[in-house]
Amino acid sequence: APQPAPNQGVQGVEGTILVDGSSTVAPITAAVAEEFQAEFPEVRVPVGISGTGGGFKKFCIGETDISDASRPIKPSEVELCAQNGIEYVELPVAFDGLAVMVNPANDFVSCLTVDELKKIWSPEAEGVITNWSQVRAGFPDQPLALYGPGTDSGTYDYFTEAIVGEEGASRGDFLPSEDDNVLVQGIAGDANALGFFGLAYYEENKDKLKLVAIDNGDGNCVLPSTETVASGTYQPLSRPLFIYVNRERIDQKDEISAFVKFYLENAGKLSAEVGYIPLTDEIYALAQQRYDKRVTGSIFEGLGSTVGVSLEDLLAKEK
Amino acid sequence: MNGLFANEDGRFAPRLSLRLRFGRLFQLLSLAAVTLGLIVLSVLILDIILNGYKWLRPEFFTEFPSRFPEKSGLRSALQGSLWMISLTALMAFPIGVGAAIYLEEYAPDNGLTRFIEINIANLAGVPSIIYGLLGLGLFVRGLELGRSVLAGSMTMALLVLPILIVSGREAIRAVPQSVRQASLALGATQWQTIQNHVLPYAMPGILTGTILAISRAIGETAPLITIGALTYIRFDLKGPLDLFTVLPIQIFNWVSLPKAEFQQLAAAGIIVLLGVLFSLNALAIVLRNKLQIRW
Amino acid sequence: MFDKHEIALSVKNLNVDYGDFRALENISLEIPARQITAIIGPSGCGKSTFLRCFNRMNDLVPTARVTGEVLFYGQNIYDSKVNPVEVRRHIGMVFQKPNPFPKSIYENVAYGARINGYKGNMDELVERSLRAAALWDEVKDDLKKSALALSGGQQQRLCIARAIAVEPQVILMDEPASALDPIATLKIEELMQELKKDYTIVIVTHNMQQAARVSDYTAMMMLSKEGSRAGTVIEFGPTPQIFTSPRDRRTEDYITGRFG
Amino acid sequence: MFDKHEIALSVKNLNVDYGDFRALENISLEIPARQITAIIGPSGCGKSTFLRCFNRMNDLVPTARVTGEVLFYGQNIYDSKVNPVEVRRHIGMVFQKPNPFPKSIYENVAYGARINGYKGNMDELVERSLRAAALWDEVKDDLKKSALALSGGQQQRLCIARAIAVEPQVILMDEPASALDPIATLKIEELMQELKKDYTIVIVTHNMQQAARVSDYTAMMMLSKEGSRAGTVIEFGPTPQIFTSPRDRRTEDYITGRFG
Amino acid sequence: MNESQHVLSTLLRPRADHDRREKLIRAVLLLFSAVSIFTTLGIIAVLLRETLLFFQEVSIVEFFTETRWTPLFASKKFGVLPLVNGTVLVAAGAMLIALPLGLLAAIYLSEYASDRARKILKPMLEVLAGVPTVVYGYFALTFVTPLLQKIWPQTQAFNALSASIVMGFMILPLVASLSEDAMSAVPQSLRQAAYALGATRFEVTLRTVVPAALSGISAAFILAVSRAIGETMIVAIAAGQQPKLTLNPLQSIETMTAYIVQVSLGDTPQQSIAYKTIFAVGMLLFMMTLMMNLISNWLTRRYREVYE
Ligand SMILES: Nc1ncnc2c1ncn2[C@@H]1O[C@H](COP(=O)(O)OP(=O)(O)OP(=O)(O)O)[C@@H](O)[C@H]1O
Ligand SMILES: Nc1ncnc2c1ncn2[C@@H]1O[C@H](COP(=O)(O)OP(=O)(O)OP(=O)(O)O)[C@@H](O)[C@H]1O
Ligand SMILES: [Mg+2]
Ligand SMILES: [Mg+2]
Repeated sequence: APQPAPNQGVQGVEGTILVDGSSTVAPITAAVAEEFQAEFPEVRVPVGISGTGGGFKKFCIGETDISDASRPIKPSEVELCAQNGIEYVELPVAFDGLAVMVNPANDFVSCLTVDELKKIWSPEAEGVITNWSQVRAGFPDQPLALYGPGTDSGTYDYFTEAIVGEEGASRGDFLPSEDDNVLVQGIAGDANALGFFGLAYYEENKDKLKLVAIDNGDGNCVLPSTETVASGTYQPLSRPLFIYVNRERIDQKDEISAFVKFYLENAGKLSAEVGYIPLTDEIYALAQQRYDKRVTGSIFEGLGSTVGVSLEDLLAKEK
Repeated sequence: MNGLFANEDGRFAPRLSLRLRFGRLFQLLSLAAVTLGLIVLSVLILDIILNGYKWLRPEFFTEFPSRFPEKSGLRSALQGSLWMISLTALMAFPIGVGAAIYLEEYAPDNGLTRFIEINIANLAGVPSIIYGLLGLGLFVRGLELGRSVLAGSMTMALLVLPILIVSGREAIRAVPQSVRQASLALGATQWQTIQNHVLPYAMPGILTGTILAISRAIGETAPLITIGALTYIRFDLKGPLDLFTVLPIQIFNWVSLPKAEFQQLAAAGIIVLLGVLFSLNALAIVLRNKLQIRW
Repeated sequence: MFDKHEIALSVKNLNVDYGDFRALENISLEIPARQITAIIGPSGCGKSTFLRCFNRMNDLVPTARVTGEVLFYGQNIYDSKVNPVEVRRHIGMVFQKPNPFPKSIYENVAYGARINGYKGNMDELVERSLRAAALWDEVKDDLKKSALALSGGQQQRLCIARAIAVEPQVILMDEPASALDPIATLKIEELMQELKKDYTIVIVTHNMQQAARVSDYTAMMMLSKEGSRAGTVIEFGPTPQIFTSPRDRRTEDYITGRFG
Repeated sequence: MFDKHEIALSVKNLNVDYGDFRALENISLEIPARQITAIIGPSGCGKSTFLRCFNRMNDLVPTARVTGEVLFYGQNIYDSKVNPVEVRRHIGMVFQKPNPFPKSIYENVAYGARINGYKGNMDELVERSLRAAALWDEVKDDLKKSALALSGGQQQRLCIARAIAVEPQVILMDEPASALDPIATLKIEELMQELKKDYTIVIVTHNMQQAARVSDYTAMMMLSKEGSRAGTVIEFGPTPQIFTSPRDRRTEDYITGRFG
Repeated sequence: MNESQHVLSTLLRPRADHDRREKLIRAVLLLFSAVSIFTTLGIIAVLLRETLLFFQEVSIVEFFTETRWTPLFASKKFGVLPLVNGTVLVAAGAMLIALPLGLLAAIYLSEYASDRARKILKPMLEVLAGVPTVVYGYFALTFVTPLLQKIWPQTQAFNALSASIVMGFMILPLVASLSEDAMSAVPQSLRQAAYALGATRFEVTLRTVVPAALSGISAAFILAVSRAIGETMIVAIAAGQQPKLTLNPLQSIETMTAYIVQVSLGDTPQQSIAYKTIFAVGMLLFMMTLMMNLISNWLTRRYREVYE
């Protein structure tokens, strides 16, 4: 498609909006920025990927306007922001489904229960659960090789919390990588593999991987998909993604308020385009309200976790 | 053959054929080393080219990055890389060569000199990401340059300085002392001697260091991400204080996206990066070949 | 010409070109074994180039091309079957500019013997060679000192010691005494007389007295013709004859022009 | 001693040490202006070291330490106020080993003039200097050729041309003719006679004839005493006197031992 | 006499402009060398504060004696040895490839190849040094590792060996290029001297040229080792991120640099103890390369051959 000519689009709004933070969220923000800049050619929206932690560090000392985050802000970061007098509006923008996968050569696993996953991943399993036959009676006598995102990632934190029950608690003898494409390679090349990472990477590598359904203890095996994640039936392995907007600058800078407005209007469509799962319309509406009212602070404060909570409930409570 | 030199008196055992065979073996071995390096290079490059050549269309150079692979280009990254390399070379070359000259030609053999020497060698081994942390604290925040291409180039200049200095020193040291004497005896000052003789004769070696340094700078990702170079930029880079991204960051970014087309786009990006590298180095290489002197 | 002497080296139709430039033209002569042959002639006429032909050192000059034959006891050393390493092992050389290795004095002398698998006592060999080159007394206390810290003349004598240490059959010397004082020169000249019992010696010198003093045969080199810059041997014969009754006018001019 | 000559350089209690090793001991002598002074003596006795003291080239040898005074028209060149660059500009040097710059012949000669801001016609200067060094005819067609492709003797003459081109007041020559053939040597000697009208010349040579032939004054150097390795000047005077009636036994031995 | 006056006046009137220029140049050059000191000071400043804060919470004894490194897990252990182990393992492997191959390549280029071949081959090799390290990482993962798995089936998908091999090839041109320069600078007259003694080309190379160029070659080696220790992206992608105390190169390990990049680009809050670990690790890495450099500096000073 041809680029819009510079004289098209909305005039008068100009400036630079600095966005940094999670590399998981960056594709969504970039997609939004792309469309936004087509409409507002005088506004520049560069997007960085310093990680959620690095993003908050910059955000909380006022270096950036918007921070991408794959997890809610943590107490130490809340404190840093407070020290520097930075207030922020927290807005969920999409879901990220975590897919559990095995090598396509694996013909005996199609569904795993949360308990089985816990048995495999808990710290006590280290050096103990090393064979598929130990996971479930009837699985063949075949070594078990585990793959997962790096221990520094929000994905890993979320997974351990959701499955093992404590953030960061897992066995250490799995093969981690920061890069999901690397994990794809690993699992695709290892017949004994079991691993997890973002659903989008599965979607793009369906021929190399085999998706495992998850039984959340109720006997129903659910495969992750746009529908099951959005509707909340794929539990507990879907997590929300956020942006944090500097409260003060929303009012100071027209371009920022225009951008956030645009973001919330288009996040659903654009996040789907880049492989994530849109929130429900209700949640977007609630987020919009939250933004309109400039509600600052985190809805997760005191909760410390996003596992098993309904965004809709949380946001609704705030009204 | 042995008949030719008949009066071998037995006090020597030259075993020439053995030595020659050994030598030939060694020659083959060293040829194999070069070949192996080149094979690895060809496999690597072939792999990349096969992956990415389809995407090397004009739009690839004129478009900004996009979420649609077909609409994606590396315009901003290419601009950023060219800016950064030029600024880096502009800063690192004089400082690096200057330091090398000082250490070889002027520095007294004392504690301070030795300290500087060890220091430089040591800096060569500091992981690049730590330079990123330094650049963030010193240039981005300290000098308030922000996340500009200037701050990035300064960080990169510090990163490649050790390579330049170490190779520069070796090149300068290899200039025979007699040349310096000849020049000084004509009443040249020390600087004139350096400028007119030492530097020109050491230039091939210095240029090798420059090639290696530029190669290093052009492919580095981690420190720039740390100082806050941005991955996604849809506007042109206008000056040294502007925000920027560079080719390896763009490549790194594409590589980590789920869509397979982006992997190919990354390969195309690498081809471009190698192209840039090649053309920059070609200049240095032509110069080097011109300047090489065999004593 | 030398019925009484065996012929060690015999040069036939030798030409040397440096790229486009012809440095030596059409040289033929025979060098007698166990004699001292001097090559004299003005600077730049190709003496060093000629000398380098005898042990294929010109192979190392990328632009140099040698045509013609050099027979060593009948065997053409430029034959493709002949290995230059073997040639150089037996035809040693001392260069015009002293070129010691940047190693200790001891290592300089021992180097050649080592690579050629010398079986005797190395310390003895080093001492013997240094004595022969009239350097022993000056360096005996400090054999570990770097050869580069020696004076110019000392370096030259070290290079001679180094060449002797491998006991070659022919020794080529390019102005071996040019950096030496008379005492050392005399010692080297005595050494040559000593060596000539077993070895064939070819020296380049521009010192007429020296040539007259030490050599048995003399080759006079000149640019082959006015205007050309290619050198050639214009006269060759027993030294007394060359110095007392040269046949070529130019030789006479050159020698008499200098003497006295 | 030389009432008729002004004194250009005067050496007082000069000592030179290389690290722990004393190379020169307690030298005092006076070098007359516009005369040729020869330094002779056996190899390794410190001639080159002594010569290097006159233009502070020893500054460049890290281990070398010079004590004592060298007065140049009354001014101590080792005075801290004196810039060695200025000293070398006025006191030129030709080294024992030819050391041309790896540049063209032309550039080699023009270099010194250029850095010293020569204002005349450079081509002329180059030609004049090369002629003076008896090299012009051999290289005039090829001034752009690299100086490294010259023969040993050509290189040495090039270095002389280069030194002359900056028109110093004193020219130090370390065995300038050691790599030269007689013709070139004669030309160089004639050149010295020519230069001596305006310049003071100090040459190191181990060629007695040359010293006798060209020099006005001669300094005889020797190791100062048996067993020591430090050199000193044992006798100094007008050349005829040194060569015909030396006062020191060792001088006589050295000279007569070589002559004839 | 006017000549002596003239000489005196010029001698004592050191060309002031020259003199001032020389001093200025010297000062500027000294300043340039001092940039390295400022850099080091800067790095230490960046590292030291957080490192001290880190050691207030974690004992230095634990840091150096504990054998597990799990600062990002719920049960935190701060034993740096596994990371050191990983770094040394990968760097040593890379050096086993880069140093001998690099030196051999340099020897080929300098002593065997024709002038023309050298002028073509050397830059081609140097291109290897310019390929972004991310690319090498993927090359190791998708090309070398499967190859290794064919030979040793127990090879893990991420392993030290493939990272070592690829890193070795990345560093090879650095060694080759700088060593080749050093060898080209050895005067031709030394080679001639050796040839004239009946040395074969092999002996000339190994016994004359290489020793004479040793200073430059060792400088290249040190740069190479430093580069291997400091390299990040290859190991982060191909060697895995599993800190492990092992000498088995077929296993996944984590290097100090990979750890630093993992955390500094990750999601951990920058105020946490987990984040501070990267400064402690960085400081240790800094100290390690410093030690290595002190030793090699001492060695080269001892064995350097000066030629002229
Ligand atoms: N750089 C140096 N370091 C240590 N010793 C040196 C150095 N240069 C010369 N020497 C020593 O000083 C002494 C005098 O050396 P010098 O070069 O002055 O002798 P020379 O009289 O010029 O000899 P020649 O006639 O052989 O050139 C010698 O014993 C030599 O080994
Ligand atoms: N490597 C080279 N390339 C080109 N020309 C050369 C080379 N070496 C020598 N020449 C030329 O060949 C001619 C003969 O040189 P050569 O060194 O043999 O002279 P020579 O007789 O030894 O002189 P000298 O007595 O001055 O040492 C000279 O004109 C010289 O310039
Ligand atoms: Mg010669
Ligand atoms: Mg001398």
